[in-house]
Amino acid sequence: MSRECHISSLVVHSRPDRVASVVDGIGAIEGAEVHGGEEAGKLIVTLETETENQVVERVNAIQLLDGVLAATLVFHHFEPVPELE
Amino acid sequence: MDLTRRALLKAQAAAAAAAAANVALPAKAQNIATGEDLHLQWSKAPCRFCGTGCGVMVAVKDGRVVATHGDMQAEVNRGLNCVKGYFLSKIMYGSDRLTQPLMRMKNGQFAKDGEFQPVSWERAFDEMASQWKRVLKERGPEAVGMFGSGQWTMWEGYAASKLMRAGFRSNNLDPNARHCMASAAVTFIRTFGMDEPMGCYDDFENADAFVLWGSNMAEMHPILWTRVTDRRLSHPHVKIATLSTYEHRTTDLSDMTLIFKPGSDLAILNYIANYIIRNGAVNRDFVEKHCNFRLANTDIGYGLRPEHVLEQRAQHANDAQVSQAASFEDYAKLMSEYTVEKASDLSGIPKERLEALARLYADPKTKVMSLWTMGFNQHVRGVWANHMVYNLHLLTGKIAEPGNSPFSLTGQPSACGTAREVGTFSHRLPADMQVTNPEHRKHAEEIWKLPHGLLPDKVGYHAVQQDRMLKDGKLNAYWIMVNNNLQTAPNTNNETYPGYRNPANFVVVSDAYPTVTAMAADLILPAAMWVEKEGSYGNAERRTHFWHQLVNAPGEARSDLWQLMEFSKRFTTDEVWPAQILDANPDYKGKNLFDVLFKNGAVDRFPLSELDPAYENHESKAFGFYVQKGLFEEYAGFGRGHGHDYAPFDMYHEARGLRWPVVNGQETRWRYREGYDPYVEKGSGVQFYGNPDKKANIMGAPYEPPAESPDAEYDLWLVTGRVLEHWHSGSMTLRVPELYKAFPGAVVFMHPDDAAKRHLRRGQEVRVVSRRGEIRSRVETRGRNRVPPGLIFVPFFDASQLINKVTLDATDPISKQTDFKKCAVKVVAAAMADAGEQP
Amino acid sequence: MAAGIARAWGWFRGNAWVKTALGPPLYLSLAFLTLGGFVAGVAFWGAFNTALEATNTETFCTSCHEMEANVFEELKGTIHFTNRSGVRATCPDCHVPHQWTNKIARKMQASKEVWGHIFGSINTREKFLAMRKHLAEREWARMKANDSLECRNCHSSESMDLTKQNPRAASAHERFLFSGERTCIDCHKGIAHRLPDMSGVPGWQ
Amino acid sequence: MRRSIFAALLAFGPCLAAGAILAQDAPRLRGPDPFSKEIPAPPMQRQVTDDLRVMRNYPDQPPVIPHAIEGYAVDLNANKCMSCHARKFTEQSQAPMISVTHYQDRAGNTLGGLSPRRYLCVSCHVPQTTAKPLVENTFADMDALTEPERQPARGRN
Repeated sequence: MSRECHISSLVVHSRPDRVASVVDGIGAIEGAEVHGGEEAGKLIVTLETETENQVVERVNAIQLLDGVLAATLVFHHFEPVPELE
Repeated sequence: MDLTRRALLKAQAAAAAAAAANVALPAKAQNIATGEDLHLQWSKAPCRFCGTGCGVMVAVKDGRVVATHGDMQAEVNRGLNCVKGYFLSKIMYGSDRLTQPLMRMKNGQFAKDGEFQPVSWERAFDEMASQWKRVLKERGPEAVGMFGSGQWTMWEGYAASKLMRAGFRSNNLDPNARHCMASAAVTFIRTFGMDEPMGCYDDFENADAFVLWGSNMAEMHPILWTRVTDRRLSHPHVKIATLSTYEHRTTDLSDMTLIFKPGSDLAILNYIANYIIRNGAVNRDFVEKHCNFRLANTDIGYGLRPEHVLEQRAQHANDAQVSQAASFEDYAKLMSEYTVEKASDLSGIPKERLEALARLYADPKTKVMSLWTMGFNQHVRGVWANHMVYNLHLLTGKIAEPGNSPFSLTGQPSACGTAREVGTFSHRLPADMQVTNPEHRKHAEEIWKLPHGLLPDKVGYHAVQQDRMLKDGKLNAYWIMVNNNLQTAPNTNNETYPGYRNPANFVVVSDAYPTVTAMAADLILPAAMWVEKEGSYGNAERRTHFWHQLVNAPGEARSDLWQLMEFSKRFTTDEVWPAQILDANPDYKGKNLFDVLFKNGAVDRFPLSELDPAYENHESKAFGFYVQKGLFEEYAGFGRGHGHDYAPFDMYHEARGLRWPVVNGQETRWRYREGYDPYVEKGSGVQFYGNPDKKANIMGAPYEPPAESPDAEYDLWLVTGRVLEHWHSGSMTLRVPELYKAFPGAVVFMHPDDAAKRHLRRGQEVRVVSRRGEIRSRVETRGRNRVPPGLIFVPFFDASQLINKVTLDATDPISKQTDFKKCAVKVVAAAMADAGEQP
Repeated sequence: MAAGIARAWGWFRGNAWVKTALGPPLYLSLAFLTLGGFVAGVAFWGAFNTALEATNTETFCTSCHEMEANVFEELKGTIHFTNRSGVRATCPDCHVPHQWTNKIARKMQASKEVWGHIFGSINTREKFLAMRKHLAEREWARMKANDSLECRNCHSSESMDLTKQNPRAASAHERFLFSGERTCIDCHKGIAHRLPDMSGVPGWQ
Repeated sequence: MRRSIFAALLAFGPCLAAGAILAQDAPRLRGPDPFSKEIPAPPMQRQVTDDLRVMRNYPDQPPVIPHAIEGYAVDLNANKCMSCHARKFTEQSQAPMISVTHYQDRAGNTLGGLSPRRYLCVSCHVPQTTAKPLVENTFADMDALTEPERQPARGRN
């Protein structure tokens, strides 16, 4: 099976007082990146993974972080990765 | 996938999430990929298509719409769109967009038989104004008319209403919502004294049973159908019952499918009322406190031309709307005729299935949501059908509370907002007021700052009547906006087209694309559409939703609002108002109509500085004030404090729509119920406060047969309607390649036995012939719609297969809404016909 | 001419063999046993086959309301009813094996369907729908057991031309059908009639 | 540079369009000419069944279906689409898995399978026929606007 690249993004609602630790927690998850939204407590996070399962896993992992109220997937796109890349 | 592409996708992903969360991203995050301009500006807008009112997020880049997605924050759809909504980005970019006015000319002059030539706006309006003035002078205000739309923004409809009623003093203004929602709108007022549903979409998550009356929600309201299926599939006790004249995608997901003979829904509804009465399921307390009983005039004809034999024969063709006060016993006696046997005989549905349906309504523990659209409304007894379903909910008290909800779905994005609330029907003024009521006219004149006695008191021509009057030469200056009536009106070959080409008439069409209607006009005005202008729509659940202008219209295309207001500048009060009114009000003498109607101190109240600097606003910049805000705030003055309260203008640009009445910043989800509706007095529980006695009317009416039924020669029922992929006449969706390729042409859905009987095969070319006209189409015996023997379904989106040449122009005599669901046709092989066989 | 015939008839009746053959039934005549047995056999066999044939037609299958209003109605909208070349499948093509012994076995099973008809066990749409899963499972099991024999009467996997199939079908047939891993009915359920509740059916969710 | 070409196109567009309206015979969009004439019905179109993925116009566009779905059940009993596109069947079917967004319910919770609100696949995903578009659509996607040379030919008209 050829490799795929999955790009997805989510909005992570965080308890206002825990934003910093949530950002750290997300930073520790592979392929996850915080793009902003710290002031509003609504973090904009992108995920870069190789399978759909990983998307679900990571979303779950983020949901389980202390201080996270909800993690909502907004965007998901994937395409095959050419072998020679 | 190279790294730039990855970064690009990530930037898009982040932008989508930021837009959904309404979070502003730091600039660097929006431009991850260096050297590339990846910035997309995302803004909210409602969908351009049906009356559901889904929210979409629209991405703009370099002045063009480049992407859309379902708005996660929109309560209606929470991120979902149907296939049409997902392709909104492409509807404005058909390469044959109209970008310049086109006028029929010969030798440099307007000529009715001339060829279309591009002209300037100046030239177009000059000709149009001179035609209008000629007609007004020669024939008076009743010879001027306008056909609008439930696709107009609210302020466009409002401006049109002012221009027509106050400017030209004519009530010959009607929206295409007449073909779509009139039966529902009229019955709301007859029953509750106020238009529009008491419930809202939140009922979907609260009901135990959904009963669909002639509504194919899976195709026509796909996003609301996601809420129904969500409820059904995640709550096993929930049941869906679908009544229809054929099977379709909605019946596929229904627990009960009841296929009835066209028109017999009236008998089924009355049978259920009878069942409720006989089985002691009447909520006596509720009925005594909150309901009156009335019996409708019967034998009311079919809204055909008065000389038609069916009208001559009908006893109450001229007073169809009249009803008499009655008692519960009178009503029960009328209903007692509708036994299960009779309902089963008339409808063709087995008795057990009818009883199972009746039990859903009768069981006090089952919360029922009844849903209907065109099956009820496009019905020669559409008002009665609407009444009958309210009767069931009123008899059992299952109304105006979460999950118990008779709910009229709407067809067009602003059928509620523009056609009904703003009042663009030929009999209505804003906020449910009527042109025939002197108090209402006076109130409107005061708000509009107009002389007393100016507004005309006669109900204008409704949609079908406008076509007849054009043909008869009594309506001579006619302006059509945002709709394709020559494709969508009934019996078009005989009743619509002749009027457009009648040499006595000057017909103007404003549209974005060259439609069938535009091509039959004398002057075509290029229109801006959707996010090319700032707009507002009102959806089926009373939700008012705004959007900003996001891109500029191509070429010289202009919004309908600009067209209406700019055209008004061509007139002075002396030219359009009678001398006695001007003599009595000398201040108005010699005034420009634009100044009287729009620069009246109210509409021009808000300066350009109040515009959101992030967005363009063509009309406001053209006229020098915040046009949309001024029109909306003046209009809102009609309803505030009267149960039609709107929030302040600016609030709508923030919210994902708000459901009126909005009182103290709070929207209302369930009207007439204490605890939800601020207009209901404490301690009263329920008040139908639209009526003076605060009671709703239970209206008794019988079953009466359709205007035309199949016979030996015309042996099939014809039903016409929509398909999921195309919006109405297809002028937008046929130009989106993906949507066109999904459903590229109309077909005749036919039962395989009917095809075999006529020696027809799937895909064979046939002629669909009625007493009025014919089209050529092709037989489809498979696919999404499974019709019973004796009935065919032909969608109307295809301009090359104009099924409305075949349909009958019968209307509901009360609402004047057309019946597009019941007429008699025959289907013969096209090849045989070509070989010389006479039809 | 007439006289000649009468004479010949007289000779015929007078013939000893004929006398024996047509003699009074003191005992069963030999001719009866041989000729009559043969005739009866032919008649019975003919009738049996005629009956077998008659009950093996779509007209017979759809002569009862249950079949006509449910399964046959559903068949009309499918490719097995109308298609490019007009070769269509009738009920027995898919539901009655062509080979004699299997056919007789299926016919004996069918007596249960007659029973069902007489006692009205599926005489309404609701009852039919309630029974549909049971009925469908029986057919699936039968076709699974005989390696989709009835399908293969028309659709031979050896005769398939993969270049004429769409890529998706071609690869599925290559992987699952030609390898013997699956039989037709494993994947092609619900192609001629609508499906019952598929929860719990392998490959469905 | 591109901008100026675009502006030039816009300027010329109106004249061209006006001429084209008269010259072009497009009864599929504008009706028969004259209106009262009867014209033959276009043939019914074949389904696209080549199983080739079609590029999306933008990330949130639901992909179109590159195969026939005639007779596929999507009803209370069965969902044929999911026999290939459900996560657990994608290995044997080699079909794309439904997007992870399809696992979320209306409240945003992630579910173990297809969300009931997404059950009716054909509301958003439509098969295509081989019909040729009646008129060109000039929509340009976000990439095309920045790098026109990277824009591949779209669709399979």
